[in-house]
Amino acid sequence: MNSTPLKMVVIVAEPVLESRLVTELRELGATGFSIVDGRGEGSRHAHASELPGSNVRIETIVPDDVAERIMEHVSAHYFTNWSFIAYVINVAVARGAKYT
Amino acid sequence: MNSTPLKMVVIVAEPVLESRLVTELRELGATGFSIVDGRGEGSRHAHASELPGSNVRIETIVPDDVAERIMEHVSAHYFTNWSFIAYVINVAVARGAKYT
Amino acid sequence: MNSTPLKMVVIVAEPVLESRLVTELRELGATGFSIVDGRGEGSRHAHASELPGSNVRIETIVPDDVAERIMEHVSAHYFTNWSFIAYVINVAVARGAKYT
Amino acid sequence: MNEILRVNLLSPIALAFVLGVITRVIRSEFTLPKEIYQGLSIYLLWSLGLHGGVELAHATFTEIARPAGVTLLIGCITPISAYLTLRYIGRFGEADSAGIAAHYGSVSAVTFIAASTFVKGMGAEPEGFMPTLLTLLESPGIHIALAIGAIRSGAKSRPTSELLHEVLTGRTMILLVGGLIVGFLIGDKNWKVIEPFYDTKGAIFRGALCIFMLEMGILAGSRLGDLKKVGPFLLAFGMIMPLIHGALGTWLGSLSGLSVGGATMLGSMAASASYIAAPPAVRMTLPDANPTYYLTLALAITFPFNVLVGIPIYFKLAQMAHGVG
Amino acid sequence: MNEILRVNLLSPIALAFVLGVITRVIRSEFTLPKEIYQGLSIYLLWSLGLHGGVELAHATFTEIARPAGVTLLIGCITPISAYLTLRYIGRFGEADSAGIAAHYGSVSAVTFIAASTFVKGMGAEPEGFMPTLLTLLESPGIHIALAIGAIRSGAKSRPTSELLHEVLTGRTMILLVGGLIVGFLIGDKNWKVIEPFYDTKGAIFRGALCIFMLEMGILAGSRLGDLKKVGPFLLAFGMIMPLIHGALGTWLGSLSGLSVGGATMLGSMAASASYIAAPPAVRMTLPDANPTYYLTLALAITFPFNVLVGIPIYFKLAQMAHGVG
Amino acid sequence: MNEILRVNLLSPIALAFVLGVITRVIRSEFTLPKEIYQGLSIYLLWSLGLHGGVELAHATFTEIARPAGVTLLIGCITPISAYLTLRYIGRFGEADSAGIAAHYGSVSAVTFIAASTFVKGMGAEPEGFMPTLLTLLESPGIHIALAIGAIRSGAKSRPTSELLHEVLTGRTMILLVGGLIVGFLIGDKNWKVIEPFYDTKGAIFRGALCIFMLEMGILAGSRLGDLKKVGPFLLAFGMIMPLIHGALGTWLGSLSGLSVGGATMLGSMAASASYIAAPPAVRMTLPDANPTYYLTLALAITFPFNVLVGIPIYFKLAQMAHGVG
Ligand SMILES: Nc1ncnc2c1ncn2[C@@H]1O[C@H](COP(=O)(O)O)[C@@H](O)[C@H]1O
Ligand SMILES: Nc1ncnc2c1ncn2[C@@H]1O[C@H](COP(=O)(O)O)[C@@H](O)[C@H]1O
Ligand SMILES: Nc1ncnc2c1ncn2[C@@H]1O[C@H](COP(=O)(O)O)[C@@H](O)[C@H]1O
Ligand code: NA
Ligand code: NA
Ligand code: NA
Repeated sequence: MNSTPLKMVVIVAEPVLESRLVTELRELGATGFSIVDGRGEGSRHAHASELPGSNVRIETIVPDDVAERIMEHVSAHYFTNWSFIAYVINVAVARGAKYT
Repeated sequence: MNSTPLKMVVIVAEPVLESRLVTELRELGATGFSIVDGRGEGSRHAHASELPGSNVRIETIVPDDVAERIMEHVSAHYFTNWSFIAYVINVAVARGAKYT
Repeated sequence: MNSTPLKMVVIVAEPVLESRLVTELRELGATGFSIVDGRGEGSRHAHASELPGSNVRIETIVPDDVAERIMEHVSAHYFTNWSFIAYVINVAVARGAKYT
Repeated sequence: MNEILRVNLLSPIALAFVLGVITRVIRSEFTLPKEIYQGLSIYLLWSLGLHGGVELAHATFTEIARPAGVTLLIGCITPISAYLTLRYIGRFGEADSAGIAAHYGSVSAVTFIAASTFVKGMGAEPEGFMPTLLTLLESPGIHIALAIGAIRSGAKSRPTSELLHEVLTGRTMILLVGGLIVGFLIGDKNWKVIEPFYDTKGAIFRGALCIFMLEMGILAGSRLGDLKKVGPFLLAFGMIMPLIHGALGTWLGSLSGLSVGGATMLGSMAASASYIAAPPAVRMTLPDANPTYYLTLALAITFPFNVLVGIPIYFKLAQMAHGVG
Repeated sequence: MNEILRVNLLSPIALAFVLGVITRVIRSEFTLPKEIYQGLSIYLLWSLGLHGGVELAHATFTEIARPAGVTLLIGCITPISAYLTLRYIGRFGEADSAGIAAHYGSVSAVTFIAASTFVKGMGAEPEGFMPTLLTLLESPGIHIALAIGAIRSGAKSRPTSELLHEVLTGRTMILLVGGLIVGFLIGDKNWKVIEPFYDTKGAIFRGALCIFMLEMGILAGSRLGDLKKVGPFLLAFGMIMPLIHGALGTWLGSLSGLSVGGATMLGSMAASASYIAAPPAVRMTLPDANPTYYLTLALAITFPFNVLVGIPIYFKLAQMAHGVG
Repeated sequence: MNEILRVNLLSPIALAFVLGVITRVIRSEFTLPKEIYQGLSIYLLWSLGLHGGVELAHATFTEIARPAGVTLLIGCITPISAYLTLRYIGRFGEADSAGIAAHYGSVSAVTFIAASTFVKGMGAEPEGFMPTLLTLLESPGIHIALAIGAIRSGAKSRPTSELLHEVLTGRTMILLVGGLIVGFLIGDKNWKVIEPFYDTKGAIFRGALCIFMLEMGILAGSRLGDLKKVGPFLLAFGMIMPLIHGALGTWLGSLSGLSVGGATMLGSMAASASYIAAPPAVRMTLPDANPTYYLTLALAITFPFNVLVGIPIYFKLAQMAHGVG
């Protein structure tokens, strides 16, 4: 079947950021997102959650340019002060139109 | 070490579909699957869950042809009426035999 | 923006292994990890958890050589006796330095 | 009547529900953890079953026979009346009409609990076997409505055996039917030991119910936005259909020999729309029925309507049917 | 005094907390499921609100007016005193000073509960409207401290409307304020039915509190490692600031006409540092303030200090202010 | 005897367990949320510890000394008897034999609770310090069996210090030992306040136990499919080994001076197989032991066997050992 190559931006961040990030992703052009709750550890340790180490994992499948924009946005606004990582994975989706 | 390139099909769908999808994946040739509960939003909004937005994320690592079949199957049966997305990621596994 | 290609090693295993795996990942050179709880089924069925099928999904983003080491380590120590899978995905991260 | 309404609106469960709705209206992100919400509903249904089973052991077959009969009758009438109204007056499609009808043909256990709390508060002790009637009303309506939908929409209907199994082994049925049997078997001596924990008139049950209603309010509130999507007809349907089914249930209940309290509860059951058992069953069987319609109706319109004003009305009707009050 | 301390240290909630800390010290992986912990805190706050609302219905405006006034006054003084101490004595940066001050300007509901359990155990029944004061003290301090921080650190402060909404619609406010209103409206008859479940002097409330305190101890214990990170000044600050705020609160409370029990509780509130409402608000508004500082202070230093030794001290002070004991 | 069996089979907890099994047999997807299940087990263990601690404060050392001694003796005998039976009669490998033996050498807290509920129901009040014996029996057997396994299977055994730490800081030990200490310290005055919530003879404890047993039944039921995998020998082992250990425990208990109730409970402990503490310890130490064997045995065979028929038998034996009944 014909599948479309797209980018999936994955963000792992402090739970307190969830609603703000979701709004910003929409503004930057994402048509949707999937979230799971998790936990983890990185180079920075503390963050402002009652339960140390808990985080949210936000996935959004978007066209290349939107992925670009999102990565630039989060690098600029979240890397300095927050427990935050972001990475991009190549995915192939059915129904490419759904994501633009 | 020698690793095998395979496909990972990821499905994010309404929780009510879980058991049916799992059965169908097995029938289509998947040797296993991993599931996490999550939430999300997309272009369609409603679905039949007491708790709006909750979904399940089903991952299955399979050979290319099985991935093909799965994508075709779900495109045909679930895209019209369901809160449902499916995408494919290239993965490299150890113990390739386990997945065929 | 400039992004760095890295590997993400994903391990899905019995919950009882979590703390041991996390320690070993650090020893093998991982600078962090993300975990979500899930469930699943594979070729082997039983494992020693009160709740059959529950597992943990551990993601760690690392340089190629560390990914190599991790895959070799887990293949050697966990594949025989445990409900365990491990696979590698190519990712592009911002702030590559964070992961080395 | 006004007095009865006032009393009901100032009950802890009504107020907790309203608070929940307000929580959403002011866009608070507060909500109960999913697992706590499920845990509470398990406790409530299980208590309902156990207590009902204990009381059932005290009832005679003849007492139950006629009420049970009319309950099944209601289970056959309500899905059809709802379907016809939606299909021919509302001009909705086969799938939507049948899908919504399945919800009104079944019953909401929480409405049942609210009704029993209300009538007991009014001093109109209902029959002890009411939970048994609840289990009888749970599934027939769903099957009838979905059968209609499957046939008429010519949807390649999934094996009804599968549907049957799904509904009969769902959370509600397991806990209610299972609880009834266990309660029936343990006997009064065992019951006495655990009664304070499971007594559906007790502080723990009612206290837990308040917290549950708070979350129900939050769930209903989070669907308020969909109210405009459902349009004026369904909005009216969500309040008038319950009144009709409620009156029917109360009347048939009284005829079958139920007390004022019992008739009120049967009326409330008939008037209620299922939002636990029906939605997944409908979703799987009639995927092209719009979930926004049936979920918004059941959760955000009919449930609050019954809990806040419906139940007191059915109570009044029951009193009239009994020539009292 | 020693006797009072001993009694407090041997109370179930103090011991449960200590056990929780030990659990971490011996590196046990045991912990309550997150959802259970949240469910317990919801139950405790909701009970607090409901019971408080019922009692509020019995209070007259004049009784409450002056205590309410001093409570708001405390809400304005404590964030500033904390800020100045940190900024000019501790030489901390703007963000950290303001961020920490926001926690001490607000209040910890669990400390409130521990205090009420303690004074009731001491036979010093506090005023029924104390939970109302708790809600008054919750948010002003946070806003004042964050305003200072935003202005002075010149941080492109986020819309205060957003912050305001966030704090006012948080879990604590919804459950406390909501509970107060519901409790106020239901009336004694309804309350009697659910009282055993929600009574803040009852076995269920206190039993649940023990389990909650066990987890609180685990959470505090898992931050022990951070104690060295915060350094000697904050360590001292975490125990001396509460003493000062506690003395102030107790004294003002007594002046305003509160009983020994009530004054002790107001003192405990003033002395406490919020760890539910404040952290996320600070995190979002002053992201460059170090969370390790304020979370370790609130959870691992000030909370245990108040629960274990602070509250009995404020009680003693209240007795002195009243010229008793 | 039949009468005793009937009474036991009609107890709420037995019936709840059976209902849970049936739920799986009819392939229902119903199950308790994991967090609720864990929350319940935490509450049950914690209550057990607290209540046990309160009673322990009333016991004298001399009363406990001999029962404690035989308990430790049982902790040394049962893992060895189980190991030898499996290795030399059942011809199982070193790892499987030792792995399974670790389960039978330890104890199931829920079986303990079921036994105490049963004997109290029979009017045979057991000694107050039984929970103390439970904690003594928890870990020795695991260590002995795993030591045997590690040595004989020559597995590069992991540091025993690690294993020791793992078992001693597990959920069960923390809550039981911690609860014992807290209960021991708080004194009767504090206990009275929280007793209705924690009383192991009370309605809340027993009510919660029913819901827990329902899920236990579901867990056992979901392993029924594995029964054929374990084969006839283990099937028999899972019922005969408990009888032997149960008889031994009851007899030694009576010798040590325990009452009929106490001896029955010690017998039930000896007969029970751990399914919380043992599985992870065995899994980590002897990874090549087949989990299907030990989990199916402990959960799906021995646990139901003891709860449904074993406990009444040990009770009868205890009566005989005491020359009564
Ligand atoms: N190398 C890594 N691989 C996977 N996840 C990571 C890694 N580093 C950090 N994380 C995740 O990102 C979150 C924030 O990381 P940090 O900002 O380093 O505290 C952590 O809680 C982890 O969940
Ligand atoms: N662009 C996207 N990126 C990631 N997840 C998505 C995206 N769009 C939809 N989803 C997920 O797929 C589910 C169904 O989407 P929809 O069918 O649009 O309602 C949503 O609940 C999301 O969890
Ligand atoms: N083909 C697969 N795709 C995705 N996940 C799998 C697959 N096979 C196994 N798993 C996961 O790995 C865990 C262990 O697999 P196994 O060792 O086969 O029991 C299972 O619980 C699944 O969560
Ligand atoms: Na109905
Ligand atoms: Na304060
Ligand atoms: Na044993």
